[in-house]
Amino acid sequence: MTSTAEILLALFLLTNIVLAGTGRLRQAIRLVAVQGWMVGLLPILLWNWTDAGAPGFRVWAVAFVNGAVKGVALPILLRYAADRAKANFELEPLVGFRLSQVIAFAIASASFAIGKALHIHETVASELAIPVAFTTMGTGLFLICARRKAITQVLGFLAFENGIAVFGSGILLEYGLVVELGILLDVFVLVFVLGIAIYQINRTFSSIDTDKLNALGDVHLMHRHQSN
Amino acid sequence: MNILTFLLAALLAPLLPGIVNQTKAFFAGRRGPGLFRLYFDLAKLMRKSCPRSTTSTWLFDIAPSVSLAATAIAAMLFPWGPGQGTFAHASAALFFYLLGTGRFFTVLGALDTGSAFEGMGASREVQFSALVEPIVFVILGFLVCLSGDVNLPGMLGDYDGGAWTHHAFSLILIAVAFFTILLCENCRVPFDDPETHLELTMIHEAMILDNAGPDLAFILYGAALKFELLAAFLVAMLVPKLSIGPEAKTVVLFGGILATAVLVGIVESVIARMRFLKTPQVLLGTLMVATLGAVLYILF
Amino acid sequence: MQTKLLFTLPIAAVGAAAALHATAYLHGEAKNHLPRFWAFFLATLASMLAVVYAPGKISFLLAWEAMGLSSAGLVAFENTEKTVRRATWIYLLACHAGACALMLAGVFLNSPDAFLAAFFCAIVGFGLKIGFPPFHVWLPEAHPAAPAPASAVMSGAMIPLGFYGLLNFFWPVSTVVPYNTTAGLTLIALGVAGAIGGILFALPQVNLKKLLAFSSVENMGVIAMGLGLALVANSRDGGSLFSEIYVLSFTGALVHVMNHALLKGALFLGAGSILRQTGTLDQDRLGGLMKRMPFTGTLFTLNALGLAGLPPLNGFLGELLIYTAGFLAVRSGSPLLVAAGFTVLAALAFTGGLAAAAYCKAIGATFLGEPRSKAAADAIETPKRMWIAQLALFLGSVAMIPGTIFIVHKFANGIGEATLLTAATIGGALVLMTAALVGLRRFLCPRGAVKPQCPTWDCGYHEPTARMAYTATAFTQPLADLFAFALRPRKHLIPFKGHPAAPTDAALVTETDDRALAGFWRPLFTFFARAFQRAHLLQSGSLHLYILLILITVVVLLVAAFAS
Amino acid sequence: MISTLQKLMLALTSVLFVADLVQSVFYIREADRREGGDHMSHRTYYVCLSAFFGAMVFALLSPSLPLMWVAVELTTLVSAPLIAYHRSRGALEAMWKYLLICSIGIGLALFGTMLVMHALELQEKGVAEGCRMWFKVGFVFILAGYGTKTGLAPFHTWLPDAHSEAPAPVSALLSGALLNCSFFAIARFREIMPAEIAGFCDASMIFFGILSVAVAAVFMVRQTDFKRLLAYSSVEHMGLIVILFAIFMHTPADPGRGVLISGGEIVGDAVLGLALLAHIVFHSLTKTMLFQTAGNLLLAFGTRAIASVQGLGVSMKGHSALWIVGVLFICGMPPSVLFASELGLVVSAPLWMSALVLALLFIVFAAMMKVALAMTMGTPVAKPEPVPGKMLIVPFTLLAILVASGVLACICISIPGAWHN
Repeated sequence: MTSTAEILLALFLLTNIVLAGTGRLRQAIRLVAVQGWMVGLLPILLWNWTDAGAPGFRVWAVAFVNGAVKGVALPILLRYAADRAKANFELEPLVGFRLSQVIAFAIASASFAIGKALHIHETVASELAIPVAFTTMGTGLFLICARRKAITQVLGFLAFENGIAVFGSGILLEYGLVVELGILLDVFVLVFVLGIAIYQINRTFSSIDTDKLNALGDVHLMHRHQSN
Repeated sequence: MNILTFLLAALLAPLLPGIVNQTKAFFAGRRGPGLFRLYFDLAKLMRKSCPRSTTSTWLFDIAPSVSLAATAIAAMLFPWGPGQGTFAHASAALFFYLLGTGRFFTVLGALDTGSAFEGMGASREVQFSALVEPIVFVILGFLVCLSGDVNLPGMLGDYDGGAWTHHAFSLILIAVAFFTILLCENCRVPFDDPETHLELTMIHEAMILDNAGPDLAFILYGAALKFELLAAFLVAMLVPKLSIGPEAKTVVLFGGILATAVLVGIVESVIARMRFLKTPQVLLGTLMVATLGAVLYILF
Repeated sequence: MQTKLLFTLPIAAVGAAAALHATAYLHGEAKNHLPRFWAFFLATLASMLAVVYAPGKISFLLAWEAMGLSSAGLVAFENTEKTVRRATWIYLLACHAGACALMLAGVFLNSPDAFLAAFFCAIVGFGLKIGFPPFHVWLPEAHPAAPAPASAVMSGAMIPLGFYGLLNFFWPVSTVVPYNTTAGLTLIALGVAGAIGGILFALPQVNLKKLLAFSSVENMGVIAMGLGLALVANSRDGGSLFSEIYVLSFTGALVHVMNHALLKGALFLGAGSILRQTGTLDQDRLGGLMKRMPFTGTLFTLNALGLAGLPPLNGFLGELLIYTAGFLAVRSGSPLLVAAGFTVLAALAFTGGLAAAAYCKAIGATFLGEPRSKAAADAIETPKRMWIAQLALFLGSVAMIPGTIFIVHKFANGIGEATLLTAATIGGALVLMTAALVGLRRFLCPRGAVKPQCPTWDCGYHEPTARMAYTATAFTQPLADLFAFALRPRKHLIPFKGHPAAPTDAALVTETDDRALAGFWRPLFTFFARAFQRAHLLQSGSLHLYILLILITVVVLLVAAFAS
Repeated sequence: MISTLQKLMLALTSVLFVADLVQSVFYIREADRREGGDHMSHRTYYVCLSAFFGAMVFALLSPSLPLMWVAVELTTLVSAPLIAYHRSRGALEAMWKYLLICSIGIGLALFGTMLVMHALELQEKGVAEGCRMWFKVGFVFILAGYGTKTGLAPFHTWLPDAHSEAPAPVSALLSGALLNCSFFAIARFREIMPAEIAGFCDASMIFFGILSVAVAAVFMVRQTDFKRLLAYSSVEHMGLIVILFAIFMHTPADPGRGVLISGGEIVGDAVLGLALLAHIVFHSLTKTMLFQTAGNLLLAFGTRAIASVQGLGVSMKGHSALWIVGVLFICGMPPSVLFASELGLVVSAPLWMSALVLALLFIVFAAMMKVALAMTMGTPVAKPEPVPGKMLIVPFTLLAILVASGVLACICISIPGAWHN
């Protein structure tokens, strides 16, 4: 059943690979915003229109809030934090962009392998949703590991969350409206808090480079304590 | 009868150093001090006073007495024959540990003076005796195997003469080991030379530098008695049950003691004192010899 | 029940004597420290009794841990000293490791076919308390660190409780005969190593309490040899001879427990008296105390004589029982038993010789000769109750002579009883004979026996000083050198100062560390500590690394999930 | 079991919250006076602290699995500012790591929740073959996700930083209450796993449990910071709790050994069940007491370096007693209840596991005792500025509770057959 949803999922996969190769902060934020829009669209596109009729209020509401929070509010928040922190526009990778892209591709392949291994039941809206979700989560986590700046890590985290959301839509999980909005709210507040944290870190360290945030290991502390 | 033989042994003891010295004199072509020299010496010493160092304490006072008492009691345990000794159930361990008590006090008495020489002698004494102990007990174990008896009177010579035909090799090894111990314990050449009169080179004599009068007499007599005891032990363990009766064995015993004294004299005449550093090595060798004797006996 | 009583007696006796001693020993301590001492002291005694009378395994374990903890409080009493801190740490580790091994032993004991595993765990667990090599490391550390009354209780009464545990949990031996040979041989091997090793290391120690601590290792080794011989004899089935060996060596071991408790307790109290009066335990700085502290000195000498296992005191009787068992074993005809018998005989004899040497040195260097320091020269006799405590313990050990005969009479008639009776009689004879000879001497030269007249003969040298006397180190140097391959003494020469013609201050210092600590445990601990420290790099502070770790673990888990 | 756990943890969390709230009143003021600098307003602090408590209660009481997720996520959000109470570099860094690592963990947990929900859905539809794999993968993510917040190695990396940088009452609450709540989440998921994959779940829990104890042991050796030491000790104890729980789930109830009955229903083996519950409760209480003591020491000495805090026995007697007894208790020396629970673990676990756990616990003991003795014994190297006596009220109260219940527990376990009731 090739549908618009599957096209969307394919595009989603593509955003991940592009995200892995992006060197610009603004572009990365924009990509994550696009992902957010797609996450918002997905429940509606995956909806079985022919059998189930028009989706109810719940689906619309979740789709709307998802798109609004992940596609609009959070990117704006991030861009604001980046501006306030006077972050450099470069992403400063620990792993090169080309290699990152290769790794993202590898993650995608592995995800499809896992998707195959899981017995996907026919109730799942789209077989593609699960591998794409895995890929997105994997890429997000990889970006957290592979990029130096604190703000990029938040970005990676957002991608990771998007992956989870894709999965949720893909397997048509129904939590109930309150829960789903609660989850969204949590993510929103989390990113908000992260943003504040970045702001404060920037103020205290005059940089949001997480390399500066490596002072609290056992090894460093030992040297510090011994020199006391 | 037993009491009589014990008294005979007690009387005989001071003769043995005389025999040794006379043998040595004979080999050296000298006339020697005479067989009964020690009797005269003892008599003389008993009349003298015993001056004592200001450093010393009561330990110094009683050390010679304890030492002699321990040796004398050990002598009482020994089955001089004929018949079983007074203490039929005296353990061989008790016998040697009594000598140990004597030594313990001799050493303390020596240390009590605070003299460097006596400390040196005491140090060597405890070193050598510690090395001798395991040899003694391996030999005792062998004797237990040989006689099947765990008590001192039974252990000594209470075995069939057949052992000599079957296990002569083991017996000779054990005898050699015990003779070595005898030399070491009694501070004879090659372990110690009582006649150098150079404090640095002596063991036993160095320990008693400060003793005089009756104390010295006790010590000298005790040393002679100990010599006799070990010689008697050696003889008694080598002589099996004799068909001609226990009286004959007593005669053999006393004859053997005298012969051992002569043998010691000969040994002292033909070899020189070795370096102290060599002693542990020799004692280790002796332990090997004794163990070998015991093992061969058990295996064959 | 009888073993319970047997192990209660030392606790009561040494505990009471140590308490009496402590009232004077702690006199100089700050007032507010005293409650701490007494709390831990009483807790130690109480928990020791609890160990003996624990009704079940878990309560035993609890009491065991409590005993370790409360005595650790005693070890840590002088809490500002650095060495004390180290000793406390080592002691606590030993206690805890022991408890862990005991827990495992208990678990093994539940499965019927794991008896031997349980036994080995118990050997480790109890061995850490008893001080089997190489688990004895805490003894020479903790004993010098603890206040003397505490060391007396710990060494005299607490250490042997390890044997109590072994007896209690592993001695229904007749039910598990097939294992007895292995168990017995293990005990003999540990006993031989402990006895010879312990006394060899005791020999060169200059710290008096360290010497006593190593000597405890030796005594525990002797007890282990006795028990091991009993087990091996028990495993050869049938025959009254075997049961006779069993009974004799077993009784000998138990009698030695008592002797060691009383005498070692008294010796530690004596060491405590010396420390209190002189401020040092360094034997090279003591000397001449027999004149200054006659009661302490005399009692120390007598107790040492007993513990060296020499007649006429009771220390000998315990060893005699084991010797007799050894003789019987040698003639038993069972090859294993013969070998075991010879080993025990030779090892016991060697240990006896070395023990005599070690105690001669301790007495000689501490009490005899001239004082080697001002502290020793100024020492005075302790308050009465300090030496009364030692006297009581000594008298207790004398009273044990009929006690020993009674015990042997009850369990082992025949050879054992007769041998023992003879030995006791001979002991009495020795005392009488000595008295007679001393009387004779007094009769022959009444003046000389009363009053010293002259300085020590020193080869014509006129002014003998304490510096010229043989030191403790020098006394044991030949033996220490002979066994240098095992002892590894560290010698360092302090070069002389001043003009070569008139050199001053030169000295040769010899220190003998515990090889098990210096050669095994410390390198082992250091190795692990270093390796662990290297692993600390994982927690270097890099957030990227942390998240990568999570990622990798999740992937591995997923693979595992799919694979299983 | 879960309902028992729930009730117990609710009570425990409340007690700890009260204890830490009271201690906060003293601590915060004293800390401000001494350290000064930039810090969060007191009002925000108390709001966050209360919200933290509320979120934990919410997590424990939440009716559904996703709601529980929301609640656990909330605990992260409201406790993060508490860690950075002092806006120092270290505190901010710790907060950042806490936020990020826990968020990732919680993200994984969300994913796991979804998988399990889907699996449950499939199970309802009767797709037995398919749902097993979903359960399995779901549990993997749950374990990794909630395991991060529980502080299981190797997901524990945030824990030493956060615990050491946070103000003492917060560290205590993090360690005593938060870790338990996350463990509760794992336990809840484990309960609904189908029987066919129970083996995999228990094996993986035991693996992470042992790994946690091992990692904690490794990092406690030569530790130079006493608050970090306590943090690693929490890792160790969460490992033990997880091991205990896994074995408990794995051991069938045997009436011969005694069973645990909850709500009229046999839920499992009595020894292990009681050991688990006791371990959770008394680890929290002991750790709270220790963290509060550590906080006082930090204020008095102005440093967390072990090398600078020596001779407490001379300079601060009360704290010295608290510290040494606390460390002994946390190491499971009697009369600590933890001794009983660890004994329960050892006697019930397979032999190899008992031996391994005992060996690791020995390393922990060695490392902790070295530090505890170094701090309490010896002569002081720095003169502390003593803290007011009222800061000792809460730790000493806790100590009294611990000793009393420990003695009681030891008496109970030493009565033969006591387990059977």
